[in-house]
Amino acid sequence: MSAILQEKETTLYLGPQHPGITGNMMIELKVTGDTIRKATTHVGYLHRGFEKLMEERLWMQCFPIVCRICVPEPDPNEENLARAIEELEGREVPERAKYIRVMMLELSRMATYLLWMGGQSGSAGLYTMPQWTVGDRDYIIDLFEELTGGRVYHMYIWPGGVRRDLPEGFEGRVRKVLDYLEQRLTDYDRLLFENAIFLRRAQGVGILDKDMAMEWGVVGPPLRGCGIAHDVRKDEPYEVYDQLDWEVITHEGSDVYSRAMVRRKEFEQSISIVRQVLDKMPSGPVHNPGPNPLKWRVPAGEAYVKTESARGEFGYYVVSDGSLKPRRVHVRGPAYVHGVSLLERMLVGANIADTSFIMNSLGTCPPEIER
Amino acid sequence: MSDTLQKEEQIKASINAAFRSAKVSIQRKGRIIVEFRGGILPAFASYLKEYLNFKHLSMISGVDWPEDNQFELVYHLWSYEQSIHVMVKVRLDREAAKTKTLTPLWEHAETYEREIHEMLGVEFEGHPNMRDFILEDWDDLPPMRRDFMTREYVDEVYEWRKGREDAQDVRQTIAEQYNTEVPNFNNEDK
Amino acid sequence: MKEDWGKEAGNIIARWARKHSLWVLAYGTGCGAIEIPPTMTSRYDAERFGITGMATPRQADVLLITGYLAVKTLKRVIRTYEQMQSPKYVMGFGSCTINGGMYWDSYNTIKRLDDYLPVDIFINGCMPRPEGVIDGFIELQKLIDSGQANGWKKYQDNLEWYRTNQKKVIKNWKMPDYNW
Amino acid sequence: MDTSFNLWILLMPFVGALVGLTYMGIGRRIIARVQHRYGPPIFQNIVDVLKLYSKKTAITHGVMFHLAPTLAITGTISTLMFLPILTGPHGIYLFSFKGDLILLMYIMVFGCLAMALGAGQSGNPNSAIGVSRGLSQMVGYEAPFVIAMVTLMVQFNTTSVHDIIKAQDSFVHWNMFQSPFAFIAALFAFLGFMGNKPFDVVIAPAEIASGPPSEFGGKYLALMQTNRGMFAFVKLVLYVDLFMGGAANFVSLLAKTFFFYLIPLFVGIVNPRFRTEQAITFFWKWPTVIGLLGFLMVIL
Repeated sequence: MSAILQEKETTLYLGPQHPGITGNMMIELKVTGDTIRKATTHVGYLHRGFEKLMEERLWMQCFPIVCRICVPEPDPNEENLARAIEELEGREVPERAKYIRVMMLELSRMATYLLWMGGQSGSAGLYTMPQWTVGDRDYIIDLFEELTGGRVYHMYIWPGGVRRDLPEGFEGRVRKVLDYLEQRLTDYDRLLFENAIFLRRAQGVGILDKDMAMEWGVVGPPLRGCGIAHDVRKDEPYEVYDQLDWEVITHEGSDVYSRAMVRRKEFEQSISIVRQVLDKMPSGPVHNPGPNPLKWRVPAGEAYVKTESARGEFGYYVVSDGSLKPRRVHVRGPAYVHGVSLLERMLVGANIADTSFIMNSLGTCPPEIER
Repeated sequence: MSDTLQKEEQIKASINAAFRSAKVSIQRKGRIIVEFRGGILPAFASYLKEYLNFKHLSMISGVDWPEDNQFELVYHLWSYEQSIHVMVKVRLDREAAKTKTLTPLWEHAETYEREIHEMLGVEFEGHPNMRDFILEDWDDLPPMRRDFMTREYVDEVYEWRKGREDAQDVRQTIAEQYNTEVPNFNNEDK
Repeated sequence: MKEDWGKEAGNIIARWARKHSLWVLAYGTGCGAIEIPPTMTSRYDAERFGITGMATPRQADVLLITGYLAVKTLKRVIRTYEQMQSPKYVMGFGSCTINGGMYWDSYNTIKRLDDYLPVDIFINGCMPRPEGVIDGFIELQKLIDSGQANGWKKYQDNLEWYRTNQKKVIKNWKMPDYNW
Repeated sequence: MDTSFNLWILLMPFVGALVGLTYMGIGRRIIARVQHRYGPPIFQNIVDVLKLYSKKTAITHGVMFHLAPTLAITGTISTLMFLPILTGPHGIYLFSFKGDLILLMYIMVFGCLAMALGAGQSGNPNSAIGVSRGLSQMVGYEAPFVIAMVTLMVQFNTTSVHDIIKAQDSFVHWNMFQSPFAFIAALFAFLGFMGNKPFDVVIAPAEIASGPPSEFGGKYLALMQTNRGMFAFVKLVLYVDLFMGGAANFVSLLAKTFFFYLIPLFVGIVNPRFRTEQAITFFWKWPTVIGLLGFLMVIL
């Protein structure tokens, strides 16, 4: 039976309804036996026309929209748009607000990594891990909810600072969650990162060549998983990242395992960054108010800002013509390259069983590809 | 100020020396804007990539300027070594928007160009694979053009639910549909 | 008379079993899909109520429309829905399925889900919390118990109307015909 | 041919299915506890099957597709019929006879093959890939299983399950302890049989939807789930008969089978799945070597 299938080329549609696909997209695979010969991605199932909608909205009304661009990790989007507007306006941000922003970004990075750990191990069939990590992620989500009122979408970072100050005793609760997560990491290590079968499945699978990674514009953990130390937080420090003590984490190997290890170590590092932020946080105002949002005109000009999200560089190109509404907001999600052209290339020659494994390790996120 | 912008000035000088038609301006530290008018874009891009080490193509944006009757394509390039971001702007005629593809230089430019083709209607000569990207069976104006009115399109194609346009309570409509009472969401009567 | 009694007993058992075993199709159609993992995993644990994910439409009972539907997805969703075996239920999740939500003027998303598919229950919110989702499931169980969750019958009876609506937004209608 | 014999023949498939499905429900509950949650009610799987029977079913893919679940369940019931369930004074032997071990080894595969044929006709590529994976993996775990069986046959010089049970008259004479190498080899094969992680390549959801049953829904799936429960029971009873000296009453049967059910369950909770070729290599390496070692010890 398998000998017959070896010779015949089958077309296999993974998605859009398929449990192995991260989100709503489709990969059309040409398969002989268990080996993939050709992969074609089809995206657009989540297209909402955000960039068009933003041209129809006031500047302030754009904030509820941008956070919906990347569903698992909305904060880098808000941060990007807020920073772009600040750059255009030349508005100052209070020091305390900068620290709170870094804390938000790092907490959201941790939440995303927890979700990713679940996805990566779920795609390999280890269902205990998602149950643990997604459950633990809810502790971070609870912090978000207390601070911002929203579980998933926060709309917390806005031009000139953040929406509200930390509530009473919030710092202590953050520290408690950090301690808990740090202690849980040993469990995760024993269950996933040191699991013999996981190592066997992950090592040597989904190799991304070093030169190719540079050439193709790969960003984030996949790039650092090739041993190349690039991180927007170091290359072009924003907020207060240059005043904190941390290193860019890299891992040699270029395979699924090294990407997993980069993420795992960055998770640990994020805990330490949040702790530093809490230690150093100054007091003072958290918002530098601007004009009435209904009559708010942003000076004409353009700005490109970027933020390191959990999956890599998030870039926003914002053009203003001096009117009440943005002229153009163009979003570059990290998955834009990872999810379409790079994935098509990397899947060739891979085993069908590894498709969703590789997808997860690249951090493909369809909503930010099509927006 | 001058010594902090040293790298930027150097790049500006070398671009000006090689390509006369490029107008270079420094926006701020780490941001250079190049307005490229006329000449061959792939040659300029490969110059930036090979000689000035702008290896990373971040994205290609398309901006519509109907008042000038032009499209503006913005190529965002990033140099890992120098931490500088260059925006190369190319203006195209809105009626016959056509330019050369950059896929020989960056293979992943393919997706960006496909998107711009679909969203603005710009033709890319020599693009290997110009199939549908995001939209399916789209036969209206390309949606990212300024003269495409999304409100009018929506009014024409989709049905509004009663309550959206006349400020009626949506719960009322749903309750009527199911022949049930409107659920009470106030906790006052408890 | 006796036959009726047997049929009635069978119906009661069937309704009871359907109510306590809701298999949800694993299809994240929109951004609401991000609240499904918390609902299914250890904190909220929807499996307590017999709610589990299923990989293929043939085996699923509940089609959860998690948020807005782009026209391109709508086509696939209709096809998925028609592959499911009756009785089947559709759950509209989030405000975007009710009236377009915050995508009310987007050219690519549908505004009213119940024009295209028979929706048995809506959960409002953007996005609904996991508690809200579970509450929606419990409401659905009540509807099944009282025999009101018969959207699939409505779809079969008013197929013409639904098809007209569907074809209005899906320009290239190339889909196989199904017999139920 | 007395009445109790006839009664047991009628009842046994239902008992088997109920016990198997309940074990699965308990298994889901145990898994849930490991995963820090409550989990479904114990009888959830039975409710699921009832619901599936109550569904309207309209899927057409050809004759073999319709027949497959029925054939599979026939295969399982016939396997069950040749299996001694209880021993001792109130034994339930059903149709077991001399030489039944070879017959069992043969007809146990029958259900899987019927499923393979049906899934192959469903036209879904996921099913086809699942079937080819299943057959490849079967090649893997059949090797240690057959070696273990042959070892037992040579050791007791019989091909009757009944005789093997009789030889294990006391706790210390259980084959678990008497021929540990064969037991270990058979245990690894058992992990493959049960299709739990790390050997669930056949139904791997993240890779090939749900594998061979992708196109089966409604009543077909109900039959298949019943079959799955019953088949789990058959395998458990066979292993109890072969390695734990059978059971004299239902309480000890349930205790012993549940012990065997827990082994693949606990392995499955903490491990991801192998790829197909990794699974086959795994089976052909250690379990086969250990099995051969045991075989050599018996011969020499």
